[in-house]
Amino acid sequence: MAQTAGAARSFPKGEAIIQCQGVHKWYGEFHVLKNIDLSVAKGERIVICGPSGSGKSTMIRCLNRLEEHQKGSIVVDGIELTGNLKNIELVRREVGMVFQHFNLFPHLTVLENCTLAPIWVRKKPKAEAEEMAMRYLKRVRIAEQAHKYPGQLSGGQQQRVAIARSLCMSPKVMLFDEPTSALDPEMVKEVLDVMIGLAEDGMTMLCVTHEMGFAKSVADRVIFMDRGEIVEQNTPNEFFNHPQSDRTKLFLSQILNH
Amino acid sequence: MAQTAGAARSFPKGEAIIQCQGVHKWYGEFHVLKNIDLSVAKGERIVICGPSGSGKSTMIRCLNRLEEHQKGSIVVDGIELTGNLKNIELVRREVGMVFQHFNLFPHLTVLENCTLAPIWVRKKPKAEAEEMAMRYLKRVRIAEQAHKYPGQLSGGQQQRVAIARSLCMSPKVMLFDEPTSALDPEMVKEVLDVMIGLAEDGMTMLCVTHEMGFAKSVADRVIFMDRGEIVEQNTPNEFFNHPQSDRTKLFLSQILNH
Amino acid sequence: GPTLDAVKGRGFVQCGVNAGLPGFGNPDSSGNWTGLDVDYCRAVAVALFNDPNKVKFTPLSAQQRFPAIQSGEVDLLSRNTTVTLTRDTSVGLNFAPVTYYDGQGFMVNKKLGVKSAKELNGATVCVQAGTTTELNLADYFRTNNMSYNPVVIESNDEVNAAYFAGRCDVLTTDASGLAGTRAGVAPVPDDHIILPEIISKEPLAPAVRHGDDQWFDVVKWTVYATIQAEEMGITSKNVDEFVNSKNPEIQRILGTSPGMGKALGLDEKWAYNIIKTMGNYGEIFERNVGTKTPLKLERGLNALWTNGGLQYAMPIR
Amino acid sequence: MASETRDTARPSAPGGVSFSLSDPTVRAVFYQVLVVGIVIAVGWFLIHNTLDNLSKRSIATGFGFLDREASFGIGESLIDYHPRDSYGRAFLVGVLNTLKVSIIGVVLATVLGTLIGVARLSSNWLIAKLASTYVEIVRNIPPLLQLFFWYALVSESMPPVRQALNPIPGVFLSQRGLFVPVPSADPVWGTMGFALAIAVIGVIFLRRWAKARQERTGQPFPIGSASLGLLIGLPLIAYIAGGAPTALDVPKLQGFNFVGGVVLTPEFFAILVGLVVYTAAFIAEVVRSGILAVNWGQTEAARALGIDSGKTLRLVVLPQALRVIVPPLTSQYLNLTKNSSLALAIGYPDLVSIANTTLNQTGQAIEGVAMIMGTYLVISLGISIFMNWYNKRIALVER
Amino acid sequence: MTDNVHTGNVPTGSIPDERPPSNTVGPVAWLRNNLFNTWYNALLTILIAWLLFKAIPPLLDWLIFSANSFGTPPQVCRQEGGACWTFVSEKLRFVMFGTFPYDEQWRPLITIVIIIALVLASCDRRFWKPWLALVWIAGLTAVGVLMWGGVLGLTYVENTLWGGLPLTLMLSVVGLSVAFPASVLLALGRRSQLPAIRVISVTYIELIRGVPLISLLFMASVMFPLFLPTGVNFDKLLRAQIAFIMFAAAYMAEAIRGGLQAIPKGQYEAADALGLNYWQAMGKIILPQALAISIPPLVNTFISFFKDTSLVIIIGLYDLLGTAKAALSDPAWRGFYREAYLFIGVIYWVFCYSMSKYSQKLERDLRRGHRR
Ligand SMILES: Nc1ncnc2c1ncn2[C@@H]1O[C@H](COP(=O)(O)OP(=O)(O)OP(=O)(O)O)[C@@H](O)[C@H]1O
Ligand SMILES: Nc1ncnc2c1ncn2[C@@H]1O[C@H](COP(=O)(O)OP(=O)(O)OP(=O)(O)O)[C@@H](O)[C@H]1O
Ligand SMILES: [Mg+2]
Ligand SMILES: [Mg+2]
Repeated sequence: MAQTAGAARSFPKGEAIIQCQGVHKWYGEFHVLKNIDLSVAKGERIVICGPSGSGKSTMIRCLNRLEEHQKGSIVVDGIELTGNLKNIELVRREVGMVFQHFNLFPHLTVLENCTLAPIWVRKKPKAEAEEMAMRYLKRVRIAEQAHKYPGQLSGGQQQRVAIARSLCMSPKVMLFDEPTSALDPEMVKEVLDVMIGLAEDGMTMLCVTHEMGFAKSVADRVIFMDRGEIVEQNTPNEFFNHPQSDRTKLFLSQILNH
Repeated sequence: MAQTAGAARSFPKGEAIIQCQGVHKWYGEFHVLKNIDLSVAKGERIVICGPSGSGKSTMIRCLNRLEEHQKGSIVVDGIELTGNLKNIELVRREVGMVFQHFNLFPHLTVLENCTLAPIWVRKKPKAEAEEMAMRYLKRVRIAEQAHKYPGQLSGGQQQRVAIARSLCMSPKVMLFDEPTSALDPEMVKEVLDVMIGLAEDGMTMLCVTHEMGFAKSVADRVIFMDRGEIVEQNTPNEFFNHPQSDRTKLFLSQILNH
Repeated sequence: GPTLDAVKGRGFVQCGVNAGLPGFGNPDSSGNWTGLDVDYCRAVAVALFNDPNKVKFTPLSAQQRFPAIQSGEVDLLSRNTTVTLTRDTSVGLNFAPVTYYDGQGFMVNKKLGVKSAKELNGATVCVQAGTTTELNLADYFRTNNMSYNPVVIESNDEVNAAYFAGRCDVLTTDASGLAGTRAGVAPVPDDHIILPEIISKEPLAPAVRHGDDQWFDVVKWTVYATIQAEEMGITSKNVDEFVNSKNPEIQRILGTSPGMGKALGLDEKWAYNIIKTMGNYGEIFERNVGTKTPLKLERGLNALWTNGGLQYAMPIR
Repeated sequence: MASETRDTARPSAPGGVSFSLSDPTVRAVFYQVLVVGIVIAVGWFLIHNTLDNLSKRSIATGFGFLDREASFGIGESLIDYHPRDSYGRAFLVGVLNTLKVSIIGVVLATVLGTLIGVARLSSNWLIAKLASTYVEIVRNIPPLLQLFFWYALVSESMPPVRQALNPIPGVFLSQRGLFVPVPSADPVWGTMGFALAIAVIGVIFLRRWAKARQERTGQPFPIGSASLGLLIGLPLIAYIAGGAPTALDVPKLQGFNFVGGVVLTPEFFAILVGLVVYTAAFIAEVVRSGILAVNWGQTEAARALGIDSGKTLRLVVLPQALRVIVPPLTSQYLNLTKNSSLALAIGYPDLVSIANTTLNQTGQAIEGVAMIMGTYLVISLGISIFMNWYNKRIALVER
Repeated sequence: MTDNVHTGNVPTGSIPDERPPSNTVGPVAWLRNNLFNTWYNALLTILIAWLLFKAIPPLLDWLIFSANSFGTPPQVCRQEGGACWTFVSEKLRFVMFGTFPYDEQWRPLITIVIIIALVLASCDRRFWKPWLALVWIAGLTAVGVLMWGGVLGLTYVENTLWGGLPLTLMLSVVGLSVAFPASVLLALGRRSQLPAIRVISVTYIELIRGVPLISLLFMASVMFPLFLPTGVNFDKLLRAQIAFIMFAAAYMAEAIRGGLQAIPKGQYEAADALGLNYWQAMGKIILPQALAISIPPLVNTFISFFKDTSLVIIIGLYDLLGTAKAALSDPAWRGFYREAYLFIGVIYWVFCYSMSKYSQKLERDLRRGHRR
């Protein structure tokens, strides 16, 4: 679309796992998402940024139907998200999500948090689920805490557990909604490291974040949103060095000077 | 005192508004403040830092008798703080305090928060109190929110209201106890800006904070506390560039590398 | 009818009785129900099943009794209930023959020195809630231009307790009940006297609800059978001697000549069984409330019509 | 700058429509129809049976009986009542008696509960311990048992009426209750009432004026003592001006009972004390947690501004604590009102007891129980609405 | 990034710790801080100490010192003053077991033991496993067999003869265990997205909570058969039990609703995002947390419910309070209501107080488990 700066570039290059076309969403009378077109290829790593309230969270929450869109189509892994509960459940199995506030289940141990969905949704035997959970917990370097409760962990550790929990469903796509913004500064790095590791393994990721260092080092594409629309998308290099739109420039000047 | 590095320097230069001599305090068996000697001149701006639990909060809370000291003397604006309730109230009128968690009164509007004490303690006519409140609210750049309730404001805005509320009592000294540590990073600056403005106007200030940028730019003196004692005090320049004691060095290395 | 069928199908009679009125309905110390009202429940069970134990007793407070019979909670209400027009009509009851002719009286402490109910102006009166007693009391004081303070309590036990504790000057209920209370409940029976005035007519009768005439018949004729038996001198002891009697009336009652039982839908020996197990009216009366019991009640109005009383059975033919 | 996407109007209906059970709207409709169906079926079944049973037993229905003469006496009544009045009026007497014990009970329980709740937080160890002992004992014993206890206590430990205690001249305490003298009728009482009314209006204006003055000059006015003076002073002046009559209607033992004065009956005393003592224990907990819920930082902030402890409590702590206290307090008020139905067991003529007698004399069980339930629902609803309104009024505005 | 925070030698403080001044610690300081910290507190302390001094000795005297020993006949008791504990020993079995056949009273006794054991076992969080439900079913079956009899050579005892403590316990324990699942459904219904279900739940809950329990009991005890087809009926005890269940379910639903409301939205979202369906999300994620939060209000409902079983006296069932009153109406023992009420008051109190203590402990435990 001509309006969207950089839209002329040929994103994505590979096979698309997520396809949004003309997606609109309203909260009551308030138009939060406006004509979102987005296509994500397998293995692509996308960072979404933009000012507060621009609809970033809303957009990625539409991708696993935590929010309902009212116009346009969203197809994830070949399944269209409509009112049909079956489809929604199928999509959710394939899409992992990590929240700003972790949302671990406080009444379950770390291990139980990780095995719950594999056992009840994927119907895995308990032993197998636990084995896999331990594998992912090791990967996020927290295996030794497997039998603690979330409340006994620091924020950074909790967020890593949340990532492991999503990974245990072997998702095809991971969505991150400001995964580090509720963390004390000392803990940001440990979480980002885990995410970088994931990216290096080729996981398809969409990540809302303001950690521009992260964006620069791992993203294939940076998407900038403002007032519910995708204003610009580009490779990190281009995006940071040659922003096209005025809004992007303003935004970048604010966050980089901060 | 020989132990205190830099104590040889001639602080303070002007007339002393706060005088602590040999102040000790215990919580039960726990010795929190040890032999504190401190003298603050009118118009002086002091930043207090030190590791967590070192007694910084306790010390400044003793200055308006939110905590009781058990040994030594504290004289504020010529009035000694003893068990005498009259004296305590007199001191509190002259000493404003800003807390880490704002402690605004949630059931009163911003304006009412600011006029409560002038009306009931200083017995000012309402109109006059409101006028003054609006002046200070303007000064902290929040006058347009005067009729909102604290719950409707962001953290940074709330802290600015808290500062305005204290100013409305026209205090001679302002105490700040980590005024920015409960704020989201974007809001820190707006509060610091207000505090810098105050400092420039010549307000006597004691501020517990870890914002070293603030310390460098406005403090006349930086005090470093550890384990209940004043370990070192010096001008910011000296303090940051030539710390004397090992404990100070260690502390600085930790917070500056962070 | 539905009730009779239900009772037969169930195999026992559900009978509502007083929870604690000595002589009429009262569990004894070993938990067995005794009393005149209770015996009529048993008599009905005998008529139906030839077994006095095929009854389940439901103790009811005065306030609970009508909802209980209306709702079907009990099949038969034999709980010193006064026959009145309202109860017959809007409460929806059918009353069997009167088993005890009573009247309401007053009991006071001797120390008050009261000799007549006319002297009770201004007294505090303990009375049980939801009874005709409560109404008669109001009527009596109204007609005599006297005032009173009612203390109206739900359970009989509590009413008695309040009276004996001294909360009230006067206790009022049916004269028979007063006698029972004085004999069985008063700490020192001689401290209390029952005033001579009887202020109302209280014909007490078992009742069934509307809607099943056959069931009503069974209850009605069970009562008549006991009265008729007394009239003819048949008792539980000598009933077997009468079986061979040539008197056609006796033959009809005892089922030697068939027909009566069938008409009622019962065994032909129904009356025989009743008399054999429960005795005739006189026996039931003497056993429960008569002069040899703590209640020491005379037959009075409850004597047979032949002896100048009111008990009169309709002909069984 | 790139132009913004136009705000498009919100589409009226969602896109695809399908009719499988996994479609949430279809599913929702299905479940709701199912549940509503079941509820209607059960309701119809019950009502049908009831009507059927009633007609079979030829039991009269309807509320016509309310006009009939009640012809039973009632021990205590707020309005004139005589056995020749109607059942409707008798029921009204019961309702008023229930309201009387509920309202007085609510007021007293609030006062006592607040005192005990504050006492539990007292810095005096002895008082705090005593208050918590009270709460722990009273809360954990059935109210009915406590009622029986209080009733037995008055009826058994008070002297008989002839040997009534006479602690103050004219005041008599016996098994019949507490008789106290009241001033006998005199025009001056009317004048005094009028004077009091004027005083109340005066106080309202005084408060307005004092507030305005403080706003103007900043000087607070001693409004508490001034109002008190006005409230006592004006009627007193009227009393003296009216010739200061001293005639009293003193209760006298006449015949069986005291005549004259006003009486607090043992039944009313037992139900009132029982309810107040019981409910106060719960209110104490509500008050305590309400005060604790106000952050200590609030007190510190007020202190740091130089506001003294009394004003801190009045201006800062209490207004916030109230918001926490009001909702649970509402349910305590409701409980007290509902528990007043226990009066039945000790002979206080409340609405349940009178309705029970009525339904018993008339046989109108369904109507009677419906009236009991309906009245309680109305009272409960009234309390809830009032307290919710109050709660809304004081609710905090949040972001 | 180097992990530099916890390395390096931490220098020790230069001023050694001192002991606080002696007037700020120790028993004298405690007395001063807790009893005499202000002049009005000192006054109150003295006043209360004096009141206690006046009140406690006579009370102890009545309770213990001049109390009549077991076996003193009532007439002697009356003259002596002092508590008459003979009343309690004499009427103990009647008060505890009501009119249950005298020779068979070991059966209700074992019933009490079983129920208490079941409840105690359920208090231990280690036993919160599925098999606990089986133990409950087994226990309640045993209770039923013991109380009714009619099998295993036990004589049949009608439930109209049951009374006393077993009745109180059974009414509350059975009532609560049935009402609990119902209340969970009601609470979920009240928060349902489906308007019809929400309206029905709200109506039910508010209707029941708006009326006194005794009017429900009254209805259940005498009017219930009116609502059923002619001839169909249940036994009175069962109907009282049903009234209790209906009542308890409404109140417990409100307690649980509070817990549901306290669960952050993120928990629902996380469960959704993992692909759990409604019942899985509720059963595995939301309810376990909501119930844990609801424990204090739930136990409060339990307590008030346990106390409310005493209301069955109004419909003529002989629970603990009923048997005590019946014992008091024995002319020989009239007037010993202090002893009677004190005795059953203590029984009720022990049960309720241990419940509330337990709930406080549980609350602390659960909090410790979940937080740091
Ligand atoms: N449930 C809701 N109802 C109404 N408006 C909402 C709701 N949730 C979000 N919004 C509004 O929608 C807009 C977009 O919200 P969204 O959370 O997607 O922004 P965001 O870009 O993620 O911002 P942030 O960086 O602050 O998280 C905001 O203006 C917000 O106020
Ligand atoms: N009310 C209290 N009772 C007992 N100990 C206390 C109390 N308040 C504070 N302390 C202890 O006193 C010490 C000093 O506390 P203080 O709050 O003054 O430290 P601080 O230097 O302000 O630390 P921080 O940077 O974490 O705010 C700490 O070890 C703390 O645990
Ligand atoms: Mg967001
Ligand atoms: Mg601090």
